[in-house]
Amino acid sequence: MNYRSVLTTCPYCGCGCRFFLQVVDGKLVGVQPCKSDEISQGRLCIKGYNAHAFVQNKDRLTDPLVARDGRFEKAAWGDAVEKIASELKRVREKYGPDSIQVLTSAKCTNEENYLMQKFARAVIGTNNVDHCARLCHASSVVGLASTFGSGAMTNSSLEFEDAKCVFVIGSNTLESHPLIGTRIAKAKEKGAKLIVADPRRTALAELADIHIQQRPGTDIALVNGMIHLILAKGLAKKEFIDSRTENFEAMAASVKDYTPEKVERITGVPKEKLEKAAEMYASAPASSIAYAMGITQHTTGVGNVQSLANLAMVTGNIGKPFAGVNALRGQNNVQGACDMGALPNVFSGYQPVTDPKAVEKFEAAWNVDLLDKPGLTVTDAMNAAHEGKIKAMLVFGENPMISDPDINHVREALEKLEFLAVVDIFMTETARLADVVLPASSYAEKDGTFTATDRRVQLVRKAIEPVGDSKPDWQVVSLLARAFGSKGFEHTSPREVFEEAASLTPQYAGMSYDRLENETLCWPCPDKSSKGTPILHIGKFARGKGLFIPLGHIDPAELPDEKFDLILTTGRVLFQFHTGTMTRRSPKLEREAPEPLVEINTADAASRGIKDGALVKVSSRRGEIKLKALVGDRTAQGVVFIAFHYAEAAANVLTINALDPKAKIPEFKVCAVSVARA
Amino acid sequence: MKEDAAKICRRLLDSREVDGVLGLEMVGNIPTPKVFAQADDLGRFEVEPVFPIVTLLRNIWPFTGKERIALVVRGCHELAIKELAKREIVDLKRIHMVGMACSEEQARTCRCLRPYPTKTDIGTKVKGVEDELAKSLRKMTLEERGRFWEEQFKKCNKCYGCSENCPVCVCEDCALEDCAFVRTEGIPPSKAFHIIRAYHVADKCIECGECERSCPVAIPLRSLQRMLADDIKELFGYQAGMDDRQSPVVTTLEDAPLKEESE
Amino acid sequence: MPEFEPRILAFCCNWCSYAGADLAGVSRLQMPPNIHIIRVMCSGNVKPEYVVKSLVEGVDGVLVLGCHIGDCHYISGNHRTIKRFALLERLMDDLGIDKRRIRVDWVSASEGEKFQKVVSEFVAQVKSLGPNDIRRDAA
Amino acid sequence: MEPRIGVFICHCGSNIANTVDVEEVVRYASTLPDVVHADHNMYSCSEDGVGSIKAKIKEKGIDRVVVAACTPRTHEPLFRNACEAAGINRYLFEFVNIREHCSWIHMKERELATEKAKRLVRMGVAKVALLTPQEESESPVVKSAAVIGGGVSGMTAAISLADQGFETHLIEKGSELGGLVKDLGALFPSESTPLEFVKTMRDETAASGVRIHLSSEIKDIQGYIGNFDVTISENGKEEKFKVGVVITATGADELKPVGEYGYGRYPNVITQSELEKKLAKGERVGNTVMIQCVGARQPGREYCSRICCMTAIKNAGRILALEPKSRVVVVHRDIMSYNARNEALYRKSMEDGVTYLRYTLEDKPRVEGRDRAEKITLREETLDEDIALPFDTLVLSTPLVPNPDNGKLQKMLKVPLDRDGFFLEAHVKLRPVEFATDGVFICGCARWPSDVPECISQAGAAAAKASIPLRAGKVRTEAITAEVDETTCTGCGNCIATCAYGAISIVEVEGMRVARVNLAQCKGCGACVGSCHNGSIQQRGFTEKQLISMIDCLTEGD
Repeated sequence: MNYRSVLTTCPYCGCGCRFFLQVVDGKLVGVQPCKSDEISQGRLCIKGYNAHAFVQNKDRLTDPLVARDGRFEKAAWGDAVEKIASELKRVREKYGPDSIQVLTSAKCTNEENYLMQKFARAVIGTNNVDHCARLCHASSVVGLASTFGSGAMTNSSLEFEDAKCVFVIGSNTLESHPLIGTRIAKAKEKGAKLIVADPRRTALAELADIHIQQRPGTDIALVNGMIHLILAKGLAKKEFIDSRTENFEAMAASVKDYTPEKVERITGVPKEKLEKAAEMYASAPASSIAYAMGITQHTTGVGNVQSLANLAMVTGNIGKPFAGVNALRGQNNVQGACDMGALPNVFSGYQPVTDPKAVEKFEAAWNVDLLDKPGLTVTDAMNAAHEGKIKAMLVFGENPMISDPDINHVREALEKLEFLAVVDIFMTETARLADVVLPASSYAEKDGTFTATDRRVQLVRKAIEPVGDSKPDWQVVSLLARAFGSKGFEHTSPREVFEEAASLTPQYAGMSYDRLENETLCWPCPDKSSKGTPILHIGKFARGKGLFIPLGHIDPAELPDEKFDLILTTGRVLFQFHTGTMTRRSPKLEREAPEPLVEINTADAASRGIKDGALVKVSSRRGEIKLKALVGDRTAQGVVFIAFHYAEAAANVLTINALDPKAKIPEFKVCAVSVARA
Repeated sequence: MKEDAAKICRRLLDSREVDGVLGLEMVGNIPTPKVFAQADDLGRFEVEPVFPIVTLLRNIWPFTGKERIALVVRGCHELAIKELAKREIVDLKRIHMVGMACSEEQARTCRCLRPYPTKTDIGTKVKGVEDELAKSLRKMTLEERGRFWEEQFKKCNKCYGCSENCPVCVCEDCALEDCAFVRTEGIPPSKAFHIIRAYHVADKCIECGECERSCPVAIPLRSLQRMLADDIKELFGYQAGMDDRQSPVVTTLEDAPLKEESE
Repeated sequence: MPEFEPRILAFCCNWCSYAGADLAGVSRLQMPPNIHIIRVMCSGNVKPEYVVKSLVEGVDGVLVLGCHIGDCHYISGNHRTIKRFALLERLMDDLGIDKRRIRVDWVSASEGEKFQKVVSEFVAQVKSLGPNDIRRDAA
Repeated sequence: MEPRIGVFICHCGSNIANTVDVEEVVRYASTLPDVVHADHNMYSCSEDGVGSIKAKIKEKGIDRVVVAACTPRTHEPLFRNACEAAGINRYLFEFVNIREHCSWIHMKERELATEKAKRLVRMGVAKVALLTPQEESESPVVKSAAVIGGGVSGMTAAISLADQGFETHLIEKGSELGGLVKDLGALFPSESTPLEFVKTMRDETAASGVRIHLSSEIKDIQGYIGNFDVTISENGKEEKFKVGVVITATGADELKPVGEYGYGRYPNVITQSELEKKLAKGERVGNTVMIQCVGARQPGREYCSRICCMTAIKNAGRILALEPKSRVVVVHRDIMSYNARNEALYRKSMEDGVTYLRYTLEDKPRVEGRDRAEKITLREETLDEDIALPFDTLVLSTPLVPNPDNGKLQKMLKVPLDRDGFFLEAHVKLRPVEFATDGVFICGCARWPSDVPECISQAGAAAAKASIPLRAGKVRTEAITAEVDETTCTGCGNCIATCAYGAISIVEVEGMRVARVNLAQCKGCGACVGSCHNGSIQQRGFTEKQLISMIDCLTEGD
């Protein structure tokens, strides 16, 4: 018996739990929690315990596949890579480099994302590189950067447990970020006040002191209402506002008419509740805001985030322990993918492509000419493909056929492409449309780093050999680059890639694999002596002074009408993850949540003659799906909820491709639907 | 202590009394599970009182073939191994237990009644510690107890850590995962989850407290198990791990009479 | 408000208690209609998990009826029944759940009257306890 | 494929229909999932009723049937046969009892009874949808038998089996055949002496070809119907043989009532069997008092030994025949002269001059004497005063008590004993000479104190029953048995400890230890299921899923 325990980082959400993969005779047999891990402290969620389950699944892609006459045929690596390179070159020659879009993946390591964006920029010659952060926290990156100067979670995950008040808004934390959610639950047990604002009665809401059930898409009004009350009651931290921020007066003026009565009209939240919440949040010695996609996935996503920044600054809850504005990032490495510059407008470390100095720096490092014009986002790219402006896509580990809004539109867009290559571990719904599919290795088969939601960089370690003939994405990118004849992709290990990335990324400059062997580091970690920075904006905001931004309520893009009379809001369930490629192949997870359900309020169900468990049809202007109804009071009247994991009834068939103008994030959380018996 | 343990393990390996030592090795600052095959590997050997080493032993046991395995056991580990051996899930003949007593402080943290193994090779035995929470729960009225657990179970996010890490929760395919008994309806799970889990381990729970330590929301499951162990003792005169006989729950009244009729 | 009519489940073993229930029927012994019998071959077949599930999901009371100890058609199936449920009842008590919603009793094939008595008493008891409050969402 | 369920609700004339709104139940049933046909019959069990069910099965392509009528305990086979006749597996049938368990016990509550009947039907439909076809399988039977105990019962059974041509082993602990009878003084009312009787039987036994094992002890019995391995030690030498069936005829012993009424202290206080020996030798006993129920029908030993009264009547007659001048008084609590022949003998005994007096348990006779017992004093009920009865001999009628070896044998055969220590048959009326465990039979005093004619008839019955599998050479095993999912079983052994029939054992499959059920031994009680924590063992026809589907009918709304 050859037994090994390999410490690595969880591939699911952004909590960043580390655990031991259990390997016996070269096979993964289980997951053992790690008691010395700071985040998990020897505890995991059900996904963590099952994080080994999908790795050796029989569905894993094991060979490169090339589509011929509508069927996939096995191909040699060399041939498949050559095919991709020649097709991309052909398209580049014919339509120019900006006709090609590269989608990287928040599932992949920092090293891989670094190489992918480098490949797009330095090899193909386009800034058209983006990833699914667009769909989750683009609003945070824009919103927090504009107010604080840095688009990341301000405090560390560890601090929730000792906060005196936690205000959770638009986050189903116990399900989507279980090990952060449980810390919040423990904080509550230690005496902290817990306010949960969510249109759904989530498990965390059940534990809350106050559960605010606002109408979807009315968050700015809600937060403005709170700020209005805080100012009116004299609970604002004047000293902090004066010394650390600017533009307060404009913001104060903007909330002036957000009286509790008006807020109640917009949000449906009783004013007593609003008052209690405002007081609770403002009077605690340290109040922490945790938010997620309930805030960001709106046409007002950036505004929503900015309003939370306003709230935190008014009460001085920023730049100190157990407080902050904490964007909970949904993917294991969505923070890292952004850090590594897998975004159309920035190089790694958020160095803008429009900044000549940054361009110069990267041109020098990479020894190529670079563009200074931002590229296309995921959402823009789909539209562009639909319009015939994007002709080829190279997709690493993303599955827009489930994850993107208005899937029918996505399908049309992808079908219009002249060439689509997908690199993934499973045959995803997107891969099925591809011309070439390359088999990637999973997290358990490679080394690298993930950056957790609280900017914590942690090692990923190889536990087993790549399954089948798959290869880690970093090697795939190298192969592609070499097929283009490009230099700069000669790394022999992720360690070497990390060294290059860290040398060009100021936040990571002080990090190295040697250090990460023994510690986890929250960026910014500017030099070797730095211990990392768990709390941002202490003493000074990244942008200097915190900027208050005046905001007002704007209706969502689509509101219920006579025909489509209910609001659909989408989200996750604890047991599944994103498009389900991994969790749905983990038997214990799939068993917990095997089928899509539409949660509907008892009254709405009764008026439509829908019984619990009955098959129903949910329709929007963009399509319809059939699934079973879960009747209860988890959602408020007028609101239905569908988890988006399920291809057989993909919620994103229904969602609207309406974007926040700045962040380009789609409004997954609000669209109008009708529900009827099927 | 750690050095004493390593010394004994080194001797066991050198003398080929065992083929491997299941234990922890310091990798960086993280104690990492490992099977030490050579005495020379024991340089960074580590002992950690609360590591669920028996769960690990159980998980790798089917792969061990004929290998003889040594491990450092605390009082609870020893009893857990005995319960597993009773069910022939592990084979005592191939297991060498190096007994280690827990410190007073550890006993307090664990609310442990028996913080030492029968044969203590390392350390000195200290007195057991009562579970005050279990005591106070007993004193509550039925309604108060009901409310207490209601509040606790509300926090549960169904990670299954309590059963995943339990050394004696042995089923491959757990009944709790089967929607038949505990409906898959998201979180928190119904009370059936907690009742069935406790019921299933009741007659083999050796009160290591791993269920509670593994719980991300700190449900005091240890105290529940404490109460249940008392119940079993009262009903059947039986103590898991301490008694060599079969679990009284599965035998006839002749073999193990009920001490007290429930009516 | 109409009187609370509890829903009660009874597991009856094929050989004794089910036959006892049959005899009660043949003898036209009247009893409250709250009881629903599930026939099993032996009370030893009744997993405590069934009872837990029933109560947690809203059945108001569960009867488990078998042969008298010593009379089990399967020799000693009911020995297991009595022990399992003794343990389950203790566990429920530890968790603050009213164990009076469960009753384990023995009814022989010749005890139609005892069947009637057990059912009537149990229905009355569950009525006095009121609707099942074990269910999570009942709070 | 979706199931196609047919539901048939029975009026049972007015028995059901008077209380339950049958049409309403039919209407409700037709709305249930997978129900393709719902119907009602005046009498489902009538030829017409069964005929129409069969016809509907074919017409509507029904593949599962629910009948809601009376009790499955009487009518299930009928409808199963109907299903089979109509071409569907007989186990795809579920019986819902809405008569005994509904209409007859809620006669004044039509509305609630109808609602209940609907729920019961719903439960039945939920279960039937999940049923799977079952087959009864066969296992071979070794054509030989073992009879344990060489008394009258054992010899009779052995002769009967041997005469039918089956190899038969008769195993006797003592050095000669004959059991209790060989020590009797007389057989009553037979003319032949016990010795003659026993000799005849011994000769017959030998002649029939029975293999007689004397001075033999059972060391071990393992196996199940058709395939038992018996190990005996015959005169200290071990012998093994295979048999298909086992008949238990281990008999019983007379209680020696030491300490009661001066027994053991006075030489003239003796038991009935001691009396028989004296009478056989022609000894005179003089005036005699017999006390019945000594050591029986009292706390600690509550049963009636049944045969002692007739023994007393017999021996009283014999005393009078030998010594017409002697006075014989029988002091009793009740005379157990069951059946007409015995009743006539009792009457005749009274006519012959035997006096019968009653005593009560609360007021037992008292014995007085010095070197010998001289008289008893008892409260005469009708006179309501104490009377003294002097005697020469005091005879105590004591019960037969179980063979002390029963406990050992019970464990080997996996059969039960009753609380008194006698073997317990499967059913007192329906299966009086069989055990719940197939292939093991019982006769004579091993079950219950019996007189010679009873022993002979029971032995004949046991042999007849035992010959059924022997003649067939095979047995059909239960269809409703337990089965193990070996992919999920952890081999924890709970089920093994729980099984009363020893039907489950651990086997190794691909290096993993898992439980396996021997279908020939499994009786289908499902107790093992109750002990399995992860549902790896399931009972066919009563699986977790099936039972839970029924529970769900009660937890979900109507």
